[in-house]
Amino acid sequence: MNNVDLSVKVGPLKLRNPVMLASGTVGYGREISEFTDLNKIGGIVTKSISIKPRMGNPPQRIVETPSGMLNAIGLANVGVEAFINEKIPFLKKYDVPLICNIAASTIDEYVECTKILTGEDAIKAFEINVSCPNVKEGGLQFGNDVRAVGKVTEQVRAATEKPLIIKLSPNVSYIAEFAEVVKKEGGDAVSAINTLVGTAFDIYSRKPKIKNINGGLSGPAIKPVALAKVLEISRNVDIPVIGIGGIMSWKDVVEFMIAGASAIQVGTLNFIDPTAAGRMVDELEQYCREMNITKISGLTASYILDKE
Amino acid sequence: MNNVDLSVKVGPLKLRNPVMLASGTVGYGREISEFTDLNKIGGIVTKSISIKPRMGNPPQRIVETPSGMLNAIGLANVGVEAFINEKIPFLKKYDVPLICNIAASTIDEYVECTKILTGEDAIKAFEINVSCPNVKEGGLQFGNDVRAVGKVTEQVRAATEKPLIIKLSPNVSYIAEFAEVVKKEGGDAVSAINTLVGTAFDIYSRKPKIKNINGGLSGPAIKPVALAKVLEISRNVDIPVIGIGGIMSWKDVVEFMIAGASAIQVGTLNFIDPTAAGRMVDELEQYCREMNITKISGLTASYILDKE
Amino acid sequence: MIVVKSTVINTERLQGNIFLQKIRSPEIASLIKPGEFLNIKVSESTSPLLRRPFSVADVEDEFIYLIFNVAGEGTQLLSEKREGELLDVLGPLGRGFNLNDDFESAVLVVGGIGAAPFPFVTRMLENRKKIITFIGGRTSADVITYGMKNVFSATDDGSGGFKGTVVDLLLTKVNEFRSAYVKVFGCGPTPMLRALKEFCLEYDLNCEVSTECAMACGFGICQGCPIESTEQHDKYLLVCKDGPVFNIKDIVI
Amino acid sequence: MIVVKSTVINTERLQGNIFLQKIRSPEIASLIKPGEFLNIKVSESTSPLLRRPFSVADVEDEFIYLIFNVAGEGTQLLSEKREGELLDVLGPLGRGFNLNDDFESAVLVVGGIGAAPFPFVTRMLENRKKIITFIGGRTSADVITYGMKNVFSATDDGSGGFKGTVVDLLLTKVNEFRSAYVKVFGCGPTPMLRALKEFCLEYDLNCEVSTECAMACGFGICQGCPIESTEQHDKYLLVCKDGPVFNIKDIVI
Ligand SMILES: Cc1cc2nc3c(=O)[nH]c(=O)nc-3n(C[C@H](O)[C@H](O)[C@H](O)COP(=O)(O)OP(=O)(O)OC[C@H]3O[C@@H](n4cnc5c(N)ncnc54)[C@H](O)[C@@H]3O)c2cc1C
Ligand SMILES: Cc1cc2nc3c(=O)[nH]c(=O)nc-3n(C[C@H](O)[C@H](O)[C@H](O)COP(=O)(O)OP(=O)(O)OC[C@H]3O[C@@H](n4cnc5c(N)ncnc54)[C@H](O)[C@@H]3O)c2cc1C
Ligand SMILES: Cc1cc2nc3c(=O)[nH]c(=O)nc-3n(C[C@H](O)[C@H](O)[C@H](O)COP(=O)(O)O)c2cc1C
Ligand SMILES: Cc1cc2nc3c(=O)[nH]c(=O)nc-3n(C[C@H](O)[C@H](O)[C@H](O)COP(=O)(O)O)c2cc1C
Ligand code: FES
Ligand code: FES
Repeated sequence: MNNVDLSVKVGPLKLRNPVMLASGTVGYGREISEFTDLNKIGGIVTKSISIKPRMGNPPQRIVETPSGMLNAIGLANVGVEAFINEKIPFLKKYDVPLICNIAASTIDEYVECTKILTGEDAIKAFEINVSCPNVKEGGLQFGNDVRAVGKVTEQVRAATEKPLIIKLSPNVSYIAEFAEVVKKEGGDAVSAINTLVGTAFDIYSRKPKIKNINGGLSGPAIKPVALAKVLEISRNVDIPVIGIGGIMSWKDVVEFMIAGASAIQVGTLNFIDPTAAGRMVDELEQYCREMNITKISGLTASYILDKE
Repeated sequence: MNNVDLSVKVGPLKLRNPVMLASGTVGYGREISEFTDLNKIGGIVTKSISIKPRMGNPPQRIVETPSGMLNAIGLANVGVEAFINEKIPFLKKYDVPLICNIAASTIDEYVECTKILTGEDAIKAFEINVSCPNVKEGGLQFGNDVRAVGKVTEQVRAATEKPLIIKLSPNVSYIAEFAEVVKKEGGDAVSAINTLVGTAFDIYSRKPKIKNINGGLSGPAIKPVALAKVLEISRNVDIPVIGIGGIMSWKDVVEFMIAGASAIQVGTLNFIDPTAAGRMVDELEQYCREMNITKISGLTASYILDKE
Repeated sequence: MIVVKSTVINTERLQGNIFLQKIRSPEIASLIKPGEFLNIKVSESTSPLLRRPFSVADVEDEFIYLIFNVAGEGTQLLSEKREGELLDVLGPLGRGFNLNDDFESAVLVVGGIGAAPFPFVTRMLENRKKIITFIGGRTSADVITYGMKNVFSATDDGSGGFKGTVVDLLLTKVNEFRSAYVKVFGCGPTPMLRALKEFCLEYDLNCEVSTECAMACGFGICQGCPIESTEQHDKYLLVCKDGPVFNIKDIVI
Repeated sequence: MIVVKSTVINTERLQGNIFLQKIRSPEIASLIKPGEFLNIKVSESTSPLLRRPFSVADVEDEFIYLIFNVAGEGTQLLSEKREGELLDVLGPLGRGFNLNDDFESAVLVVGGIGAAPFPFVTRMLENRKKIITFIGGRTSADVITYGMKNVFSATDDGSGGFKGTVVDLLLTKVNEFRSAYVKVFGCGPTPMLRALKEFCLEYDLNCEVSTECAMACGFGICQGCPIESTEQHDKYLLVCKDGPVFNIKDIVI
């Protein structure tokens, strides 16, 4: 039987396989490590970190929707300092690329956070969350404003030499515009997508089911939208894309890669089956064998479009 | 037992109840009339009509997704002439407001189509589809360009005195901007939402599952997004909203009304249960009775938001 | 066309991944004709969301039989339905086979799960017409003969009957059945239908085939199921309403 | 914490909408303690998408019992699981009751489906401590006494036992059990927990309660289940990891 090369490159970032764990869906790795061998997966993206710790939104933070869920966690996180002192040491025990996701309310904060963290050897790349819909001050505005995203990219770029990934919001008219500006300002890759803005109401109390009113929609419900965004970027901009959104099985991984993704992240699925991401690596290998694919990276943007 | 007043107003358009059938999901009414008494529902919106007949996209046009479906019908329709001669006469037999949905590739075409149709007594209102994602020439561009939507509204407004509803695309950063321009240019109401852009690939052939590549995502998967869009408009613009997106039961109708809708449209559900919309009218009445609601219109935008 | 809750009477495995299911649905059973179909909601959940179309395999009093292949989530769920469970059934749908033409012998041409509509067809014809049935499958496990008469089979791998496609087999037998009073009825995968069309054109045989297409509604409101017409070039036919049975000359396969 | 397929042994209706389910899950059964919980995927479909959390109601050798109320789609599906069907179970999760404190008598305070964890608690305590159990419900049909000892009940409508809330009932009995060696264990709806907290503060009773919150993961990775702490004001506790059982003084109810 032939060997399958599962390794992929996301710009300058090399991963042993395309399966990463998405920010906000695996905390800082500790709990998920009881289910998934972190030495096996392609990379782990930690919960969005901010300069100061954030307690996040009051409950109710989550609600289930058809084939999806809404969340408004509000970027609850331990802050940069505790992240360095308490969270990184745990992840250092594993041979897994640590991608550090950063959230902030101002460009200066993004830069400051990056500067503090860039010296940490354990961090292999930064993913900048410009698109969290649940933070009032920054989140939404940033992610929907192509100039702001350009500025963040430019300035964070100046603050680190590590691979720089910008995580894009899907709540925009043309996501490729955003990928274009990231490329122009020196970003190495984009992640697509973060959650879609959504809400739900209780029909008896007439209150939003989520305290924050709006939440971010994730899960299989959004997969078709995420795939279309990845395809849009892939067809229009020459920048590596990390595909995210509703991935539930190895088949979805292949689908995202065909649509243009160089690697992918598993999000909501971690809540439902925390063993799934690890298993996917083997299942992908199996698929490649059956399809006589020797390098999985060849799947990226291998779509065949009859019609233009 | 007290009587419940189910009637609602969508600007100048009066409906006996808020339950309408959405464009493209009931053809021109004939087939659905075998399942749903058209004399009972609030209104029927006919399939998007264009000046000339359109044969639509080649197969495959639809694919199922988790709690949703993608379609790229490509606005297959009989054209204005056959609509007037063959389709309107059938609907005239019923006591149901006929809302005529129009699609076009240019502003002139929208205007021409409206002019031809505005003389038809049977037509009680126009719904302008500026947001069909499956038509290359017009659709997407129009729906995502706030100036284009303004222009269409202005010029169609000049062509008819009948109630004018603009059906908005959800594939934009701020839908309220679009509602605002519709209001400014004299539109009477907006419908929200049309389908989200999505796609799906076959992982063996690497081809898109839908021949057109992208399709429009509908069904319960999109309900949270649709609700957030309705709420966004309701909180920011003083214009009546028709809520659409993933409605599967009377509960969803109530949820949309609470979020800001004056009336709603049932779409994909018609494919799954063509008897559902009719039944909803009774179920809504039942809910109102239980909640001691004497006028259902009081539900509109009755959300209670603790947090601003 | 009605929507009714129908009770599952029995679900049994015919062979491999093929199931035979008996459901009680008096109203539909009294109306439905060979080649017509049902659109069935197999789960109350929103996922799978859409109904699944199935040909009527046979009818007996108040009961309807389905023959189906487990292809994915929906048919998997259907195969797990036990006695007494309810199915939400929409039907009868579409246009079936015309069995009242002026023909003397019927040639049934079947590929794989395309067998589904033919037990009903066979039963309706058997006392009136001569029937010859040709059934193809990849292996002998894929050849479904349930309810069929006078069967000749073909398998791609030669594990049963003729080695080759069912249309190859037809060719070897054409002289035995060819006549002006023959009508061919076919159902199977697209490549088979394509070959069958060529065959029927060549030998000038009247032929009706049952076609498939991804469907949402099943009764003409979604426009999801177009099929190209050989006559009209400015408009598609709909598989669910104009079909699923077409004269093979009328459609582009 | 493991994820395992567990076999349903039996599902029976206890009363009204309340079901008792026995499942076989040796690994989890050997680890789980009273007050801890499981997170169960009740369907293979993507809708309902998330697991559903349930307290362990009792353990017997390799078997785990659940007591649940049909509240919506997920619990409806769970109640339909028959012998031999598999459930995807994640557990044991959370922190349970501390039954090893220095107390002599246990006062169990239960509201409605809050009964679920108490058969296990009762069994673990019955040979070591005195137990008094107070159970409340809207009507007598809502009072779940399964597996409980020495029960006093209260109903809102007076249809069974004391007429009033379970905490009202507690108040009438407080002089009978009040002592330094009493520990209170509670589970029930928020208003009950709120009243119980007031009661315990007033009479200076040590009390642990099991709380509820909408959950996605159940083991600390989603941050979906915050609960306000009385001590720390800059950070929430998590119901799934720091709880679901808390000392009633430590949380804002
Ligand atoms: C008019 C009509 C009559 C039919 N009669 C029968 C019958 O009697 N017995 C039977 O077993 N099947 C029949 N089918 C096919 C049957 O409807 C599909 O196999 C079924 O819908 C698959 O559902 P699923 O959820 O199991 O699989 P899915 O997960 O939906 O699909 C599994 C695979 O099958 C493909 N597929 C699904 N639906 C179709 C379709 N309509 N056409 C082509 N490929 C499809 C998918 O692309 C996928 O690759 C009929 C289809 C039509 C349109
Ligand atoms: C740690 C923990 C232990 C639990 N133990 C048990 C138990 O032993 N027995 C039992 O019957 N139930 C228990 N529950 C509650 C149980 O998880 C919910 O009833 C169940 O998830 C509802 O699922 P559903 O799909 O049937 O209803 P859904 O359709 O999801 O919900 C039905 C209604 O219940 C509400 N609801 C759902 N989940 C919760 C929740 N977690 N908190 C408050 N309201 C909710 C919804 O808002 C809705 O109004 C427990 C919950 C937690 C967090
Ligand atoms: C509970 C929850 C919390 C999340 N927190 C973050 C976060 O802190 N930072 C971030 O960039 N994305 C966050 N996300 C978004 C996910 O990383 C991912 O982009 C999104 O959920 C879509 O993928 P999925 O459908 O696979 O979940 C969060 C998602 C969920 C469900
Ligand atoms: C098959 C299909 C065809 C549609 N055709 C049209 C159309 O012609 N014009 C239009 O304005 N909307 C069209 N729509 C959009 C619906 O009217 C509706 O806005 C959308 O489906 C969301 O509602 P739902 O989730 O209830 O289906 C179509 C939707 C579907 C599923
Ligand atoms: S399946 Fe809807 S029109 Fe044919
Ligand atoms: S439920 Fe996910 S952290 Fe508690």
